Amino acid sequence: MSARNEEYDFKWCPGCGDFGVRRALEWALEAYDAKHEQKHSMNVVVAGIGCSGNMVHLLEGEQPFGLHGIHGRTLPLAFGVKMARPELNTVVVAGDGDFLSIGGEHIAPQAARNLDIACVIMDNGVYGLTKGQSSPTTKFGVKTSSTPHGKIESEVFPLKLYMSLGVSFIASHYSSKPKELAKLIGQAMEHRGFAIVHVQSPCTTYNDNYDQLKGDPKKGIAPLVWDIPADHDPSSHQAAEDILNRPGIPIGIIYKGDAPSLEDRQNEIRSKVKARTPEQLLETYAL
Amino acid sequence: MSARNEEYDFKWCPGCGDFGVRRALEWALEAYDAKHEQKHSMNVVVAGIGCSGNMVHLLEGEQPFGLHGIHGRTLPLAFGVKMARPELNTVVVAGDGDFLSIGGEHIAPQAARNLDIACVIMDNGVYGLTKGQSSPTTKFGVKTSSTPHGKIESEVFPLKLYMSLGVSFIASHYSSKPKELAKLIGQAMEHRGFAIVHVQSPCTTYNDNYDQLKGDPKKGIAPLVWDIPADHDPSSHQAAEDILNRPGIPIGIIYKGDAPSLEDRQNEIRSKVKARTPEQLLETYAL
Amino acid sequence: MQSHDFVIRFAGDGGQGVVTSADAFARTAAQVGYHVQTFSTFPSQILGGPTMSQVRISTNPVLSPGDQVDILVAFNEDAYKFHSPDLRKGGVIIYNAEQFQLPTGGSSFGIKVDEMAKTTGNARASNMVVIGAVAVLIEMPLDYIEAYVKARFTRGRAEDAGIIESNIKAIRLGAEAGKGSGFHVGELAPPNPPKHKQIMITGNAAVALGAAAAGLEFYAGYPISPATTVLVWMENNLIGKGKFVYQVSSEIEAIGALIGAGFSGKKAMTATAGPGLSLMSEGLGLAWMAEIPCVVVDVQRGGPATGLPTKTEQSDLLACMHPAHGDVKLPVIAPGSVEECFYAGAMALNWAERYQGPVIVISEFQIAERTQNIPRPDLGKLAIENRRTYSPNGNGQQDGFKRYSDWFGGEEMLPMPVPGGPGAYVANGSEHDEIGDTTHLPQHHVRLTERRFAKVKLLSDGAFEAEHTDAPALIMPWGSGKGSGYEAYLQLRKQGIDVGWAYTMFLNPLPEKLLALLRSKDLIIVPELNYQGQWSGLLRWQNVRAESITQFTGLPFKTGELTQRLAARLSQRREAKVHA
Amino acid sequence: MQSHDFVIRFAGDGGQGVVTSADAFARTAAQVGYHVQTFSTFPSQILGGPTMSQVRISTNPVLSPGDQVDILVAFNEDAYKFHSPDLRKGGVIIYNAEQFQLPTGGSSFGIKVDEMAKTTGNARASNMVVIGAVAVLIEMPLDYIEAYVKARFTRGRAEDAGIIESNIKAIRLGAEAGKGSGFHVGELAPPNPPKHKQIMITGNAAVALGAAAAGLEFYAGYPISPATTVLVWMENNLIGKGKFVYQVSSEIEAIGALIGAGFSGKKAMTATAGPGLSLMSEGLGLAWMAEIPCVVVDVQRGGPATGLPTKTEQSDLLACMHPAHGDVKLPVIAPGSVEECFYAGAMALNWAERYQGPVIVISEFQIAERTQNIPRPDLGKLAIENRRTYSPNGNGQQDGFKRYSDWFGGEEMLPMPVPGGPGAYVANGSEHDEIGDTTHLPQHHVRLTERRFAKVKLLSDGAFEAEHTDAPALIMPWGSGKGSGYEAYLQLRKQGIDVGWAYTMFLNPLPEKLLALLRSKDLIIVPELNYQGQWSGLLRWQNVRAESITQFTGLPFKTGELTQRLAARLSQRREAKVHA
Ligand SMILES: Cc1ncc(C[n+]2csc(CCOP(=O)(O)OP(=O)(O)O)c2C)c(N)n1
Ligand SMILES: Cc1ncc(C[n+]2csc(CCOP(=O)(O)OP(=O)(O)O)c2C)c(N)n1
Ligand code: SF4
Ligand code: SF4
Ligand SMILES: [Mg+2]
Ligand SMILES: [Mg+2]
Repeated sequence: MSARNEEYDFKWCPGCGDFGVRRALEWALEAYDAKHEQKHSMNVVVAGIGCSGNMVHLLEGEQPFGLHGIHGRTLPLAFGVKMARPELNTVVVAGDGDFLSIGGEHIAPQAARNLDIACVIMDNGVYGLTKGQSSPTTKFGVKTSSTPHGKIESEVFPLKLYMSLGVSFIASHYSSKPKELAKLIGQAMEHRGFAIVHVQSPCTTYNDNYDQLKGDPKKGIAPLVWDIPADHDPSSHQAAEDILNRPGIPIGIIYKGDAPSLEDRQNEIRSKVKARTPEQLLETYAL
Repeated sequence: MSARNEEYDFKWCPGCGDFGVRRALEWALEAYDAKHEQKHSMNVVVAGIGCSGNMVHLLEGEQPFGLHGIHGRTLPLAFGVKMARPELNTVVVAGDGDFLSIGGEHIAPQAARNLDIACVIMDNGVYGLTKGQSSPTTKFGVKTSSTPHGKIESEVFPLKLYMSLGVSFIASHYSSKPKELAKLIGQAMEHRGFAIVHVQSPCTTYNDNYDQLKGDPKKGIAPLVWDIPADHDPSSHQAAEDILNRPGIPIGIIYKGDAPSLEDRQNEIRSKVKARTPEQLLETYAL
Repeated sequence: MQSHDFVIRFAGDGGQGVVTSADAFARTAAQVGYHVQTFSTFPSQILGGPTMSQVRISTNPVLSPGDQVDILVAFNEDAYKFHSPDLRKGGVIIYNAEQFQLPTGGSSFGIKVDEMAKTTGNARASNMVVIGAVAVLIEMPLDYIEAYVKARFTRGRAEDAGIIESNIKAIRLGAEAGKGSGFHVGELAPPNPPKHKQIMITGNAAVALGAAAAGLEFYAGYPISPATTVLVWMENNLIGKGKFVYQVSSEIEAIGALIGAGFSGKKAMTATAGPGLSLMSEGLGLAWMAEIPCVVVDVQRGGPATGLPTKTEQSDLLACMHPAHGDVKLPVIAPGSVEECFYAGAMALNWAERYQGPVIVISEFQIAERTQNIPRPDLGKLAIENRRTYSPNGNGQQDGFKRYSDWFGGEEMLPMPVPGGPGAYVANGSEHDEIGDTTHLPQHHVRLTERRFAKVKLLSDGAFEAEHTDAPALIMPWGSGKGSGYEAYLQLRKQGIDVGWAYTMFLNPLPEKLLALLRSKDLIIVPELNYQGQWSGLLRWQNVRAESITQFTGLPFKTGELTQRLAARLSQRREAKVHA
Repeated sequence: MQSHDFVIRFAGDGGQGVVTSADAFARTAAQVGYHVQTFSTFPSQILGGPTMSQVRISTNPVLSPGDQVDILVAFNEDAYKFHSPDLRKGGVIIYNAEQFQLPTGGSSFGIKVDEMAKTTGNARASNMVVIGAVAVLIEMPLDYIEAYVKARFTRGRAEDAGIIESNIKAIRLGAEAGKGSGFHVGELAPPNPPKHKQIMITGNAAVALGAAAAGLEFYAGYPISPATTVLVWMENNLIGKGKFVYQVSSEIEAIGALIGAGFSGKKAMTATAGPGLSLMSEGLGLAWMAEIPCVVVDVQRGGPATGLPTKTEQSDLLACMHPAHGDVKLPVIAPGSVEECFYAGAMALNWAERYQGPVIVISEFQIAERTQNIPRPDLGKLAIENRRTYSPNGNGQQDGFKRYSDWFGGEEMLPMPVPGGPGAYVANGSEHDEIGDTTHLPQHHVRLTERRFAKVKLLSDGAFEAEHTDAPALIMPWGSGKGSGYEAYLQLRKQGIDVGWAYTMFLNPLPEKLLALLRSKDLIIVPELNYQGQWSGLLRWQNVRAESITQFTGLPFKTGELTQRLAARLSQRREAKVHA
């Protein structure tokens, strides 16, 4: 049941990681508003289709504008929003299936343009909303309803993928520490360029890996996540690569470049080329 | 005018790099037939839409089977061909726009599966067939009909992209040495897994960069292409990365991994799981 | 007096055993020879949320989910509130007394379901408590349920006996509670078991099985409700030598893969829903243009775009028949029942091979998820059509055969060359000449456009139903409208209204004789679950005087309501005639 | 006797100056007040290949490319062979004598075009040699051409004078050769220059300009023939503050970007052709469902799939109107001339804002690439409609406004909230409630389905043409059929045949009065360039007794042929009446 709308008929399962991500996103948006002295309606949340995408309806408190479209197309939509109205704080929320499988084609172009948006990806290693099929981040060999004999496709390593595509801000976190996560999401929003915060957000129903992520000393499970050391230099490509080559899941900002954003590049052209009015354009066809 | 069909109404422009690639592909197919003692009709050429894709109609001599579909979808088609009939030698021919822009989404999945096909990509840094718009490999800042003020999107480095996506055989060449190229294409066909031979194939009409590629001492132009040293170990990831970090365009095999192909993985499951006949399946629903 | 037909609805929160109770009850009834059909609605969330599953049980074949509820089992208060309006007069509500209380004196009684189950030593037997109570209300012998329990839990394990015993205890406890309530809903007539063998299956499983039986070899799909279960079925069953199944990265990849496989000689299929169908638009145009056999099953859900993923609607018909730009009109088979799903799956593969092109099966949420007992198909008698593959003299060389040469009719298509065999050509999505090379010459475009449409006529010998065709007006539903439509038709006849019946699952091409019949009538009324009246519109396009009765609530037709609307429409017509 | 109408066809290999000659001749004529229209066909290859470009020049407005050729300029032998059958009796062929020779005595003469050009010192003046020769054959004053040359090459550079001089020399040399040939094709009547100002423009540029004039702010496109020129136009001209243009990675990205921009308050457009339209299927459904203003221009080429990229056809109509699964029916504007392209571009943006949803402009290869002189649009008088943006009291806070509340008619839409302003909501592709949250409740789906269709009626006040509407049958072409259709209509009237005329570029929704008129008639004949007769089918769907006359060669209608086919159809009808 959504805070804004009692009738809303989707609920996350108890314990779903997306609850924590929601809290973090709410905090990050609030902080952004405060810092930039902007109205909350200056935020646009573009959501994918999946349990994760339902985020846009479940945010509590004052509502931002939302765009909840079709499966896999958050980035084209966000591209349209941002380049139409660069002043809007544009945030994508999507799942691993939405963002990396059917929507996978859209990452490279936005990275190449350095579109100034922040993406919060909720990775649960599974298709939650369609009830448990394998996703690109499902591990090799894992059995799911659509891989009853084990997955035979190598898994995607999203952070490495973002890095190789030239995404200009790459961060990684997990859903259990919403305060820290909120800070990271805030930094992604501040970053002038294409920013992705990739969040491990466990699916308690189809792929409950809380124990693996956080570790459980009682069960003898070592945690997968580890904090990126404070002395890491995120502006260094090489340092970022090194982080990504270590096992487990690094927590924090992995990379932060400073290429001009698409809007900057666009403005440079605008400053050089003289625009013509429709009347002037019409005149060029005069007989 | 095609050798098989005088009425065929597409011709490459004089000097187009695709002529050389055609010759190389013809030789490679012939050699493959001979080596595997197979009929020429065991080859299927899946072509993209572009000047490059017209290759499938312009091959001389005995004809392989061809599939000339829609823009950007060579890989889904080839996936269908290969997994339907693993015994077919399946070759993709496509341009930089077809393969990397509209079709870009399909590379990662095939890499993750290690689909056993060979792709010959004709990169001319431009959309030839639609008359000269920018493509993903068009360099930053270059003016084309669709970037009259200069391209403002970073260019894609295809070889690095393939590497990061886990393509298991990556080679690079250019169109002016069809004999060498034929050998590379042959090796790609022999490779059991996803193989890409990325060919610089200049568009003499919209992006004539023969001089830059080969160099022209008279004009003081240093060649872009350089031969990969004979002692390069293509099975080494690191060695491959090193090659790709050097400037210019390396010629030869950059990487060759040995992961099992999708068919191998599939066969492993087949050997473990008992198949049921339709009658047996029907029986599971018996009342 | 005995009753021949009951509707039992189980409703509550997902996870309270709603669906398992309905399923157990349906199987119990089916096993002793009743006819059953289930209908369920789910929320779009994953765990919990308001869920209902109803079982219609009858001594005769069941055609529709049933309008009114005889017994409502309410697992929580919300369910009670939401569903009690559907209870018929004289119906009874059984509620979970651990969750809420209703005042006595009404037509309801409470059972502490879970508590009772626990006393059997098997907390999971609560659905048997419920079923026991339901059974006594309609005088269904408890033996039936016990037989089901025995069959269900005899799995050759040590614990079988214990589980069976506790379940039987639960049945009896429930029955006692039912008896104790003093309520009585009716007396279920004894079953009238059909002579033929039966299977119990959902629509989606039936489509999948039909396709498998017709020789399906290649499946590529992407998950989407309500088609995902077809993918899962295939992943589990389409295995073995020469077969391939895969979850691909998108529907665009799926249709591409089908075309590659169909081109290579394999029988290939995918199943999707509206959003996936839309993404396949360009690929379907290619399959049509290049003449590649393949089958796409569209399991319709509601609405445009992401729409209503867990609701039922028949609004994809236009998109299925005309999925892409250019002159394209695909063969479409629309099963109207679970049984027809099986034959639609098989026939679609046959059609694809026969006319050498893409075929659409348009199914629907309510049929896909419905469980029903149907006559067991006789695979030995199933007509399977295989591709006419080109193989002239076995020398395997190029021999001048022309894949796309003139063909303007005749009894079958010219054979199709297949890679590895002779007759190499290019399957081409650009307009082409005889060997598949691109051409822009008018004569080829004219010739091949005509060929593409002419060969669809090879499929116009489909079966159809027609009754009382001398009536001036016919009722002609399609797809899921068949069941409630036929029930309504029978009721109208009973009321003495002069109306006829026409039905086919072969929407394009329409069986030739049926089309002639339709054109000869003053009025064809099409009940359909969409806003635009898509099928009646397409019939008017074909010069049939058709009109729709539409509903677009995301729910199935109710027979009673439909009967009224049909009667009103028909009497309007009579009046108009009188005044004319 | 003077003639008022000539068709000059230039044909040869691409790169021989075919198109530049035609263009120069057309501009020459237009500048002195003739009406002109060009029509070209290209091969799909990049350089070279058989190309033709023809100019129709007339003292009256030109409606169609022209059936028969008065003068054929054949740059090579293939062109001569291919095109000479189209030469009318009494027509003359000028051929390039450097390329081939024809026997004397026929109706042809050769000129060594390039050699002559070289003698002027300007090898690039060869097209002027050709034009000079053409001019004398129809007694067109050489002044006209010289005036064109002066205007064209006066660019404020030092070399201007020399270039002008050599070109004039070339004209005279050509004229002498023409005179020397002894041939005479006719005497061109003096022009009848229109009083209004004119522009000379192609259909694609006109659409682009119309959209820009109506306030276009956002364009995202992917190259595809024959729509690429719109993208290129935008890249060059849609610049400045608040404007954005971009070549995106695919048509799927394009439609997504449009939706994002439209949602954010901008007027957004793309142009594509069939394959791109098919890829936009799912996105168009989303725009319809979420009610986002945006415009897609589909410049039709031939065939399904990749089809015939450089040929003309009208076979995307169904795909434009019903692009996606679910109940979707998009507003469609089909310009029938270059002039209408301008207004279609503008009106589409108006419509999108007025009804708050996606609008399709369906154009066509032959109109898109046609150059024509048309009345200069008066931008001051162009009606521009802007979005009703929600802004209640300026406090900018959430205030309970509901974007998707009930709306069942009325004179205008409820206002639309825009990011940054009040009334925050979720634009949702799933079915939704008033504030855009997902819901599966029947009442919302019913209410919003009705809303989505009801608001399209806000657009049904479009202009239309109707003549002789008391005739029992009307001719009603659409799109490119307008020109030749109207010429045919006039010829039929001249022949005394009782037939009327109806036309609109507003295909959905049809202007209300027009629809009533169409329904009142016995027969509406629709000439259209597709196989299925898509428009007549959609009219029959709407209870109009319509039939098509189809052609699917990839070429435009010829007026003469069309007249004959219409006459035959109409006389059939008369006979049928007599025998009835
Ligand atoms: C075109 C299309 N294909 C398929 C679907 C069905 N679908 C809805 S959500 C989803 C996957 C969701 O997985 P993910 O993005 O990982 O999100 P999660 O639910 O796990 O948060 C799919 C396949 C759809 N809505 N549209
Ligand atoms: C869906 C779709 N969009 C656009 C096109 C138009 N189109 C044809 S070829 C092409 C680009 C070709 O570029 P590339 O792949 O680099 O091939 P090249 O011609 O340079 O060899 C485009 C955009 C199309 N046919 N289909
Ligand atoms: S299915 Fe998984 S991802 Fe979806 S709501 Fe439940 S726990 Fe969360
Ligand atoms: S346009 Fe370029 S790529 Fe195309 S045929 Fe000509 S030279 Fe080759
Ligand atoms: Mg997921
Ligand atoms: Mg290219």
